[in-house]
Amino acid sequence: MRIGVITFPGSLDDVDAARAVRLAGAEPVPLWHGEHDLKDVDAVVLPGGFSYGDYLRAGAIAARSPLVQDVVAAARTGLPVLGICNGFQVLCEAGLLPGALTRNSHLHFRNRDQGLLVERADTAWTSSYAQGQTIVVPVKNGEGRYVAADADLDRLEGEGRVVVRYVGGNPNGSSRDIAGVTSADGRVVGLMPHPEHAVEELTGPSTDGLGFFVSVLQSAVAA
Amino acid sequence: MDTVELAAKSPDDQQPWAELGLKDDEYARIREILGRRPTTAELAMYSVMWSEHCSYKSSKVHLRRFGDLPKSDALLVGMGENAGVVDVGDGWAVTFKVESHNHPSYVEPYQGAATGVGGIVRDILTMGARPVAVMDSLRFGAADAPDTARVLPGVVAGVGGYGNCLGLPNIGGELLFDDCYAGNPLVNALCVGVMKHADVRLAKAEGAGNKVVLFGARTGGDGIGGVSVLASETFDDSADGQRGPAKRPAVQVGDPFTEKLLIEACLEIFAADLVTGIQDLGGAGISCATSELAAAGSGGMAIDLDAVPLRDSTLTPAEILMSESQERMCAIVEPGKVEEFLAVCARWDVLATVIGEVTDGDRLTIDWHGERIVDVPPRTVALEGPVYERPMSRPADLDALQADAPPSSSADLRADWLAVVSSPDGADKTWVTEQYDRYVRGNTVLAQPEDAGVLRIDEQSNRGIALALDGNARYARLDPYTGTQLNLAEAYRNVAVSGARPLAVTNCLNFGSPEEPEVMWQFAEAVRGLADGCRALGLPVTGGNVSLYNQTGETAINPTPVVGVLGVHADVSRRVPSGWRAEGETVLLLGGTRPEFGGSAWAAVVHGHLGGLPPVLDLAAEQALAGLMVGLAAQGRVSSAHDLADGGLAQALTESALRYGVGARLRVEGDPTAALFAESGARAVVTTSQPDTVRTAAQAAGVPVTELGTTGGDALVLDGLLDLPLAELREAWTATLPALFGSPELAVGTVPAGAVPTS
Amino acid sequence: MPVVVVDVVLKQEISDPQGQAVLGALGRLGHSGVRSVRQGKHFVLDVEGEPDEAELRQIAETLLANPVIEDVELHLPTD
Amino acid sequence: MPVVVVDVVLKQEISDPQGQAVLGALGRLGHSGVRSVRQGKHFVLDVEGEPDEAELRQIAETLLANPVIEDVELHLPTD
Ligand SMILES: Nc1ncnc2c1ncn2[C@@H]1O[C@H](COP(=O)(O)OP(=O)(O)O)[C@@H](O)[C@H]1O
Ligand SMILES: [Mg+2]
Repeated sequence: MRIGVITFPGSLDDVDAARAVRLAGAEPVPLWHGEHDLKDVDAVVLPGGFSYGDYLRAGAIAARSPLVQDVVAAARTGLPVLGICNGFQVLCEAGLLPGALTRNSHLHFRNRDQGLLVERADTAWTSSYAQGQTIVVPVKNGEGRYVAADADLDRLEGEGRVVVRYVGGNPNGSSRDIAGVTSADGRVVGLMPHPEHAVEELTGPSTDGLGFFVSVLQSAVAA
Repeated sequence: MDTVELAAKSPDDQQPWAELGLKDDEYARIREILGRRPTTAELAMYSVMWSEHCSYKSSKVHLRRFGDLPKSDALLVGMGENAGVVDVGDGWAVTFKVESHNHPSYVEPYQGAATGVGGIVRDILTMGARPVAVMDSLRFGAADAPDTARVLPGVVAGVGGYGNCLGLPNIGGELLFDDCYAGNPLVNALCVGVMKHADVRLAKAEGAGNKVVLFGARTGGDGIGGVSVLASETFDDSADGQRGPAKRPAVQVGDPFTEKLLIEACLEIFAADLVTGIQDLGGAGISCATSELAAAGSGGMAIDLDAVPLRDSTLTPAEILMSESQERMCAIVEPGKVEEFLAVCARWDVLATVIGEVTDGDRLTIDWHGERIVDVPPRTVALEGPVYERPMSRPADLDALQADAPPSSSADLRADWLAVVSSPDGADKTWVTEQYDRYVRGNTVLAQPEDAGVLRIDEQSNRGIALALDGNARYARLDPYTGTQLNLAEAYRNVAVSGARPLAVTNCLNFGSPEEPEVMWQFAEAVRGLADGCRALGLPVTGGNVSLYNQTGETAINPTPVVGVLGVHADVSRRVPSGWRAEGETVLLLGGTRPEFGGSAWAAVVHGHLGGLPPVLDLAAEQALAGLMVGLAAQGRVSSAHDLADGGLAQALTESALRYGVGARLRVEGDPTAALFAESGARAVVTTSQPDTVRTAAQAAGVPVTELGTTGGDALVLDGLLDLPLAELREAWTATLPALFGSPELAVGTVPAGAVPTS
Repeated sequence: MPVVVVDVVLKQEISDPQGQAVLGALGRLGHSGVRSVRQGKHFVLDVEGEPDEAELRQIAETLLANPVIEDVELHLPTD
Repeated sequence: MPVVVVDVVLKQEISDPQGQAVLGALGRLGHSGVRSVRQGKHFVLDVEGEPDEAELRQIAETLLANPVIEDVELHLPTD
C-alpha cells in the first residue's frame, strides 16, 4: 500500500510521518504541494509543521495550494486523508473538516505528552483501536484550540464526529476537549496531537500512535 | 557618492570614524593599509569588521590557548571556521557551536532571541551539515523583578518560535537567575548539525571566474550598525536617566520560514555538489561574508553591489554592506553550475542572485552605479584587524570574597531542601521547555529535563550523540580559572552519565567590558582554565563565541563561561535516563562528598550568600567517573543515572524521584548538610538491579561507592532526617515558574507583529 | 498608490484569549477604565489603480479572514 | 460605551514576513493588483466614560507595542 505524505514549504514532520508509514508496513510516497499529482496513492497524510510559516493563519495559505485542491476532490470520492496538527489546520481551512483552530487559550506553544480518549474506532484511521481506549501521544502547537459555533459543536457531537478527545488535562483550551474530528464518512480525520511521534519506544512517550497508520492499511485491505 | 577615485583626491576629508567605534590609531592603520583615506563604504566595512564582535580584538590573544591544545584525532575541522567539525564514527561528522545574542534580546526579547537561534543555525548549515537540534542557555535578573517578567517570556517565545518553526528539536539548555543579569540578560543558543565526512564545506572563495551568489532574504535596513552598536558597545544612561540603547535601535527581525526554505535549498545544493565555498551572513552582513570568503581563498573578488536585491531602495551602499538582514547566505559557484544552483533555489522559492565573481588579483572590489567604492586587501578587513593586549588585574574584592566562607550547617534540612528545589534556579523548568518542540524529526532520544540531550543520527546503526551546556557563574565569580573548569567538568559529566563518550568542546564566554582590567583578568583566567581543563581531559575546543560588554554602568555581570560538551553514543538505545521508573532498585552514590558550600545553590538560596571557594576540581576523578558510566551504560548495568551539581544530592534526588513519581527510602552518612547540599564534583546517583556488579566496576575504576537505599513508595525518606511525600515535593518544585511567568497577561506584547509563535 | 485597510476580528461568540490577556494586564497596571478588549489582525494593502471593491471584499472574506470564526471590515480609500 | 481602536504595525524599515507571505499567496491566487501587504495587530477597546487620550496612548505604546520595532495608531471615537 502506498501512502502519500505531502510536503509544503515549511512542513516539518513530513519525515516523521513517512517513518510512521514505513513502520506500519506501508510505502511512504513523497508528494509536493505545488504539483497536481497524487501519484496514485491509496491514502494521504498532511503532516505537521508551519506551512508557509503559518503566516496569516495556520494552514490558510497551504489550503489554497494546487495539491490540496486535488486532495479535496479525491476525499469526496473516499480517499482516506489524515491531517496531523498543521495538516488538520489545512483540512479545516480547505473546508474538508468543520471548525477552526485558533490561538491556544494560554497563548503559548505547548509540547507535552498527552492522554487521548479514542471515541471513534471505526474511521479509516482509527480502526485498530478499541472504542474508549486511552492512548498517550505528544501534542505540540500554538494554535491548537479547536473552535466552532456552539450549534455546530452540538451537531458534530450528535453525529459522533469527535474522533479523539483530550483526557487528563486540556493542553490548549479546545472546545469540549476536542482533539480530533472526522468527516461524515469517516475517511478524513484531522487531529492536533502527533501520532507519528509515538511510533518507537526509543524516541516517543509510547508506541500508541502507530495505530493510526496501521488502521488505514487494514481499512484498505478490507475495502 | 564617495568613490575610491574621490578618496584618493580628497585625503583630508573629515570622516566619522570615532562615531563608528574606531579608535584613532585604528583609523590611522586603515589609511596606512590603503595608502589613502578610506571611502565611506570602506570605512563602514572596516568599522564593523574591526568591532569587538567580529574581530575578537580583546580576546584573540587569549583564545590562542585553545589553538595550542594537542591535536585531536576526532577533529576534522578546527577553530577558525564557522564551526568545528568532529568525527563521530561510521563516516558521520558532527558540527556544533554556541553563540550569544544578549544585547538584542534585552532590547527586543522575542526578535533578539529568535534571530540568535537563526544565526547559529546558519553557521552550522554553512559547514555542509543538516542542522538537527538546538539548545539554549539563558540568564535573567532576579526572577521576581518586573523587567524579568518583560524579558523572559519574550525570549522563551522567541527561542521557541524560531526553532519550532525551523523544525529543530530543542534538546536542552539552562535557565538561571541572578541580579547581576538585570540589565544584561544572556541568550546563548547552540545548534548541532550532522553530515557525512565528505560533505564538509568551507567558507572559502577559490577559482578565478567562479560566481559569487547571494541567496535568501532581500537586504533591508534592519540591524545596520548592529554589530558595532548593539553587540559591542555598552548601553549608556540617556539624559532622562532611563536606561536604553544609546544608539540607533538596530534590531533584526527573523523569518524562520525563509530560513527553513534556505536550509532545504542549501542541502539540495550540497547534495548536487554545486558550491565550492559557502558562508552565512551574520554580523556585518555582506561586508563580512565577502571579505571572509576572499580572505580565506587565494585570489580576490569583485562585487557589483547594484545586483543585491533590496527590500528598501533608499539604502546607501554603506548601509547595504553593513545590513544585518537575516536569512541570507553567500556561495561561490562555478559558472557551469550557476544555472542549476538558481533552479534549486527557485524550486524552494529562495531568491538567488549573482552579485560578483572571484578574481585572480588580491583585492576585494565593490562597485556601485558603475563607480568603484571599495578596493581593499580582504585579509586586512577580515583577518588582520587590531589585536589588543588589554591590561588585566585581579579583582580587588576577590581575596575578601574568597575569605568570606559560607555557613556550613543547616538549621532545618527539610525546609532548606524545599527552598532549594523550589527556588527559581532549582525549580522545574517545564513551563519553559514545553514551549519548545522536542519531538520533531523523530530522533530525540533524551531531551529536557535529562542531564544531556541525546539524538540518534543513524536510524540503521543507532549511532548517536549527546550534548550538554553548563555555565555556573557563581563558581566563576569566586574563581574564574577553577570555575570555568568546573563548568567543563559538569558538562562532561552530564554527557557521560547519559552513557556517551565525551569528544569535543564548544563555549560561549559572556563577560563584562574588556576595558575594565578586572574583567579582562576574569576573561583570561576563564580561557586559561578551559584550555587547561580540555588538555587534562583530552578534548579539543572546536569553536565558540565571545560576548563582551555585558555590563550595566560600572557593574559587570558575573563572569559566565558557558561550556558545551559533545559526546558520542555507539548505540543510543543504551542511553541512560535520569529518572527512576522501577521500584526495588538499589540507589548508589558514585564519587566522594566534601563539605563544599562556596558558590553553592544552598548558600545562595538559604543564606543569600556568595563567597568562599568553589568546590575542589578533580579532573582525574571526573575521568574515572565518566569512564565508569560509559562502561556501565554499554553493558546495560544501570537503569538510571543523574549527575550531581547545583543543589547537590537534594536536587538530584528530587529530580530523579519526580520524573516518574517513584520515591525511595535512603540513608546518608556523615554530616547531613554536606551530604544533601554540598556541591562536590565527580558525583552521580545511579539506580540498578545489579548493585554488586556496579560496585565491582566502580572499585576497579577507582570511583567511591556509597549505597543510599532502595527505590519505591511515594515519598523520599531519608532515615532519621526527613520524610518528603512526593506530592508535596512536586507541588514545591513545579509551582515556581508558572506562578512567576505563567499568566497569559505576561504574554501580551511578547510576540511582535509579523512573527508567529504558532502551529 | 491607494491604500486599503482590512481589519479582522474574531466573531463575538468565539472566545478571544488574547484580548482577555490584554484586559487582564490593563487591570493589573491600574487602567480600570477599559472594560473589554478584542484582539484582531490589521492588514494594509497597497493596490494598483482603482481598487476593485468586489475583488477586495472577496480577498478579505475568503483569504484574510476565516469566515468560520472571523468577521471582516474593509476600509477603502476615501478621497 | 466609547470604542477605541489601536492598530500596531511594524515600522516601515522592519521586514514583515507575514505581510510578504500574504502578498505571495495573493499573487499565486491571481490577485496581481495588490502591490504590498503589511500585517499588524488590531485592538478594539471598550472604555468607560470619556477616553483619556494620554492614558490610552501610553497603554498603546508600552503594553500593546514595542516602539523599537512597531508603530502605533490610536483611533479615538469621533462623534
Ligand atoms: N570562545 C571561543 N572559543 C573558541 N573559538 C572561538 C571562541 N570565540 C570565537 N571563536 C571562533 O572564532 C571564529 C570567529 O567567530 P565568529 O565571528 O563568532 O564566527 P561567525 O561569524 O561565523 O559566527 C569562529 O571559528 C569561532 O568558533
Ligand atoms: Mg559564520
